[in-house]
Amino acid sequence: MAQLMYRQAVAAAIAQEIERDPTVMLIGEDVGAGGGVFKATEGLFERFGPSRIWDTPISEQAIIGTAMGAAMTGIRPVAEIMFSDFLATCWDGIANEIAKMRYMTGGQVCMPLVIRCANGGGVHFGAQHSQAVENWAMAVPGLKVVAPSTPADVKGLLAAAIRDDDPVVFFEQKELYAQTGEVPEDEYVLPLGQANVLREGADLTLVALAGTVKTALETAERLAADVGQEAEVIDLRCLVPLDVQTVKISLAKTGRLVIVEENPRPLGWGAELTSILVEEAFDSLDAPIIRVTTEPIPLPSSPTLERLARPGVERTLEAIRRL
Amino acid sequence: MAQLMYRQAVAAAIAQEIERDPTVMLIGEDVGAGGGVFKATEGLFERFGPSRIWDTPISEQAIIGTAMGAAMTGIRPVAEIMFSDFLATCWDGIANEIAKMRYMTGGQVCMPLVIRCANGGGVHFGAQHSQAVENWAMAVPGLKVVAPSTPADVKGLLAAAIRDDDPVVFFEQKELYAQTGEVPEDEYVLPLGQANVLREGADLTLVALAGTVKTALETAERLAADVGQEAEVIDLRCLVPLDVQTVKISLAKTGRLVIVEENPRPLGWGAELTSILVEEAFDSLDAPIIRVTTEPIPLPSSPTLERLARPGVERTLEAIRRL
Amino acid sequence: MVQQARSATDIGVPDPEGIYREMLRLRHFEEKAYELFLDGHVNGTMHLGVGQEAVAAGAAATLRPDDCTLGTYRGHNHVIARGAALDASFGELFGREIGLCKGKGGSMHLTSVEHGHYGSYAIVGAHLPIACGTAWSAKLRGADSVTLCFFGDGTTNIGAFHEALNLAAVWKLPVVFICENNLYMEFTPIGEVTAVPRPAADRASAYGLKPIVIDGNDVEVVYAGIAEAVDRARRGEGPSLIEALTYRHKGHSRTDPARYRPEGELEDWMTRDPITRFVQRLQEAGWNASDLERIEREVIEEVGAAAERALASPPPPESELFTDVYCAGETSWRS
Amino acid sequence: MVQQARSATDIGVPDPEGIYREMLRLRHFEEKAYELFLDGHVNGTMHLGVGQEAVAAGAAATLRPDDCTLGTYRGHNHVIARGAALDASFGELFGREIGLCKGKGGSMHLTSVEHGHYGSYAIVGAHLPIACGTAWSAKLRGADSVTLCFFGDGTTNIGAFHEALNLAAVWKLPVVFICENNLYMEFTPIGEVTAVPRPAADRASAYGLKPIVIDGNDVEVVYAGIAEAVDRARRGEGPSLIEALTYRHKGHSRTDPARYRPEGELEDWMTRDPITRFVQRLQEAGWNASDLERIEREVIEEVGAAAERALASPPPPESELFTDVYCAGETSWRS
Ligand SMILES: Cc1ncc(C[n+]2csc(CCOP(=O)(O)OP(=O)(O)O)c2C)c(N)n1
Ligand SMILES: Cc1ncc(C[n+]2csc(CCOP(=O)(O)OP(=O)(O)O)c2C)c(N)n1
Ligand SMILES: [Mg+2]
Ligand SMILES: [Mg+2]
Repeated sequence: MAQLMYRQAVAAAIAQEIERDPTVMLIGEDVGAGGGVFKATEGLFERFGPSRIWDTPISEQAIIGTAMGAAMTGIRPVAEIMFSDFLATCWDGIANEIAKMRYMTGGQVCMPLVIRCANGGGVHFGAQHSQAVENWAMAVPGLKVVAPSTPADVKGLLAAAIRDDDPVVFFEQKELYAQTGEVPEDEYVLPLGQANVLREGADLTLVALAGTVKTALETAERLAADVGQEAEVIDLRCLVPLDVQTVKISLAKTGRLVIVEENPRPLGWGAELTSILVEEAFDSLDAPIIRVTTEPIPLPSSPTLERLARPGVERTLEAIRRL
Repeated sequence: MAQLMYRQAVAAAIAQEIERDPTVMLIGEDVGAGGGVFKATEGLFERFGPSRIWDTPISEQAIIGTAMGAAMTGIRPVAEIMFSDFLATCWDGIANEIAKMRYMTGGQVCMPLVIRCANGGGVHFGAQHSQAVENWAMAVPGLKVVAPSTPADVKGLLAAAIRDDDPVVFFEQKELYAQTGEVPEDEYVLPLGQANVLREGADLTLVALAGTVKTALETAERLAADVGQEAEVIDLRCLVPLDVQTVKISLAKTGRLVIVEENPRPLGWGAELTSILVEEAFDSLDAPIIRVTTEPIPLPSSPTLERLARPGVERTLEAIRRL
Repeated sequence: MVQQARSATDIGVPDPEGIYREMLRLRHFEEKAYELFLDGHVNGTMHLGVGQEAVAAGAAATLRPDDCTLGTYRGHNHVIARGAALDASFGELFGREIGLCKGKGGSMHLTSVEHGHYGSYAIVGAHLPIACGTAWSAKLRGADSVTLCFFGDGTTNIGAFHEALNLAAVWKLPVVFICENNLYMEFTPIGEVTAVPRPAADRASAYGLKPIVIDGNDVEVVYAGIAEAVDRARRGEGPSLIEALTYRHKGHSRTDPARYRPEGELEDWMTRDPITRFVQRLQEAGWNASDLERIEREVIEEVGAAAERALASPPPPESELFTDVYCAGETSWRS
Repeated sequence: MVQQARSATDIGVPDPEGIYREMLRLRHFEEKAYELFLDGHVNGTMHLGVGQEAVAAGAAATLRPDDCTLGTYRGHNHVIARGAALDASFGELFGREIGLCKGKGGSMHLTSVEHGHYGSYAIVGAHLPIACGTAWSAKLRGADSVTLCFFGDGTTNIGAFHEALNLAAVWKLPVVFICENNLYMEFTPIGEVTAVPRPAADRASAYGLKPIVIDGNDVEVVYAGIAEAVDRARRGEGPSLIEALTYRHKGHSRTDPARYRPEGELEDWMTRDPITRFVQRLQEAGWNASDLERIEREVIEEVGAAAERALASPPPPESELFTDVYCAGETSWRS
């Protein structure tokens, strides 16, 4: 085990896969000599050189299209779109081309590529650099969607995403880049689509993803300390494939469920999870499923306002009181 | 009253507003001399000429940006993006600029513009020309979202959208363009955000939008004929503002609710509606809320498969049986 | 500069009969497709390439099997010229099991990876960056295969065009961008919405490329022009942008009557029909009319039989609905 | 062609003292902002325009109050040059109530519609089409106001650039696109990712426009070059694209140490600092040093006092969270 920062785990996963598979390539703006604006690819250019690490112009459509053309013809590109907000600048390539090509051609192509991006708020970057848009990707059939909450998960899930034969949008939590954690030094790959039960509890279930996992865990501790209730905390890790089963099992036990998600309302991922549970586990529900989300507004840059807008421990506790 | 086709109602609304307000402009590809690929703007160029009707190059980003710049400075543009699928080619302008500018500037600008597009399947155009993506727009705070189901609603709601000071994405149902209906000949404007109860019933509630309204109504008739159950049918008409109140009142009466939506799973608009109702009307629920959606796949072009993929009367009846 | 065809006796393509037959196959495929569209057999929409056959046939003749091509919704010509079976091509238009894409793609998405044709794309401009990717891939894999990317004049005004051309030039990618300038984007004359007279060639210098305009209705000129660019690309000398002047005889799509055309324009271009011209060239070079007619009869028969086979194919089985979304073989969005 | 400044005696700007003072205000605003960033008062990120003052100040001097400007995240210079208050500008960086955008925008989105500045945009290229819109609007309203749109060299490779330039040219819009070529897109030298040596000027002909390159560190040259383009636009003669050569003294953002610069490059450009050069010009023209120094002291005081006022302003009230999403004044997504 090594102590790595979340961002170093990104580089570690890419390095592991580049070494293992000669077809893995990294492509993006300033991912090479610059090491990435978040330093998430630092050291890779020095180690693997320009034949594996490709700096591009500011041309998100070209980055995504190039990754797609390469993926169809034997390469496994890892494309960086610097901020997840910028997925909008190449959304056609992602949602209409990459996600659909396999189906439209009756399975003539595979699309083994990863689109990495920095997602979420908390760093006061304002409305165009702080969005949590994992719901945008989840809404497009044909994409897989991953959003890890720890350095170890970053390494294991990014490696899995690179090896996966389907296109994966990989959301790195901006706010967590500097967070450290234990990461296996040896080859490390996790399966996609397996939620992680991070804390057991019988009184209620908290479902979280990426940046809200910490919020859910803190809330659970507060809850235990304040009112002696034990919350089960589930880190979904992936939105597609969505591990409904793990959530259902927990709900069957607790009967009460709160979702903590960073997507703004309306239509964050918690809405689909709620809908599935209502359809398929209605009898398990002892109380309404409550969602704690970012407010339905563009994210303000002022820290005072940004804090209010995002889901936090206080708002989660308040939601639990409403159960 | 006049008998108009859905597409003629589009032109009628634009004509009404162009005549009323000298700042209303239509802009898009082939909207002018060509009359629009769906003939939805036919006759406008002949009537109002090139000073009000602006043909553009194939430059969706330029269309949307131009509309935005004009909207901030005293114009009310109606921008056509031919197929809603193509919103992806200018999603940055829509989701990151238009939707956020008012907020980011602390209210220094208004954004009175409409983005019209042809939405939905049923015409065998394949995966890139058949999507129902009203959920994409609903997921972006700052946008309003309208999707009419009848020629009269087209006229009234499009007029309202043009007069509204906020940006509105207006989804025209491709499949309905040739459908006729009574449309008021005089000035006609409907309020945004008011659902329409199209059929009363005490046994269950069917919620629909745009193309699925017909499906819901047919299902209700079948249900009445087959098993004597009376379904209340609600046409939401708008997703933002979302008329939750009308749905809640119906649910309080019927206790059972099925949503018929054309968005593919996951994360169609019905997910948010479900989540709101679960949070706020849990005690009204005598049964799970079931969603009938397009299957979670890109839309196939073969009519045989396309029919199976989209929500229809049979699948809706089957969902009702599961209540 | 519109180049002229070469001298009258030697035909400037390697296999004149093959090229002739290919252009006829494209032409008769489209005519038959139109006929069957009117009869209700084609689902959705359809965009014909009648009149533009010289570009697809001439271009395909410059390629090796391992080269890649990408085209548009007006893409029947291109996939067939690469070798896709006619019955499977028809079948895709009709939404049948026999279809190139099992009926899931439709007229706008004909694809035959088996023949190096990596797709027909229906969102204008989208495939230009993708062509950069197939070209980049060849470079990465150390293969000397080349990518050809076909698109229309209207496509030169969309952002993806710009990003793709710049990246291709910066990375010296083995890709040839071929703009089929048929004068119209849908119903609008291209000149009305473009800042320069030659929508592609007048942009070449923005990417450090040479402006190249060729007569797209002269298959020998097409062959020569594209072969040169393909050779350059194969030698590692980077991308080219070629503007081929041509014309579509039919409307934009479906049954568009094309009323926006000035009077006499179609008639004028009919005199420059690429097939008629090539027939003249062949006859001048000594081919005899009865042979040429026999070939055409053979092609008509081939096309007709292919259409019959496609019409006889059943619709895709219902079980196909959920396959091909993810590699695992079903809609595995839930685990 | 890099043009040279005009003769030594008459200063080529209408109000030399005003221009001098403006450039100093921009410079000292940025220096102060940097100092306060290091002290933790600036939230999020920040991109400084130190070294590029001549472009913003020279350009603003060519405009009328009813003209529109649009800039980028590196946009402090531009909004201040249009007349935005220094305290409100600082306040926005600090996320305070006094901020130009009530603290909701932040450093990257400084906007002052009151002064004709229609926003700072943080997604590269996004505002070029928007500038077409403000220009189109003027045309539609029969106003003869002009739009100026500022952006960087790296922005010339994104699709929105292409679409905006073409539309502006086709519709002959009264807009002047000003590329501030400061040699870098973030950490990458622009030449490494661009197919032509001059990222903007070498693309002008793709839109039927004249290539224009000016010395962006000579405020007189900037003024003259932009004034000519603004006049053209105002006369209805359409858009221009101007490439102004300049340099940012600081890193790309925040505390970027800019290690990617070759040795000596910064020092070289410091000798061409736009303010130092203008001071020399003024002195050659007879201005005396003590006056110039007095003006600078006044400006430093003005900037310092403005920063103090901003720091004294409270954060926005919590009630601001939900305002300004929709015109109705709350988050009216539900009715
Ligand atoms: C991004 C996008 N915008 C608009 C359309 C609608 N559309 C389909 S074909 C076409 C015209 C394309 O013209 P051109 O590139 O000249 O090709 P041609 O049809 O003449 O072969 C348009 C506007 C589209 N498919 N994609
Ligand atoms: C679409 C998009 N891609 C990437 C970025 C990240 N980014 C911010 S500034 C920048 C460099 C811009 O370079 P240039 O246009 O030369 O402007 P400069 O910063 O030099 O003023 C990049 C890549 C962005 N903001 N938007
Ligand atoms: Mg064309
Ligand atoms: Mg720069």
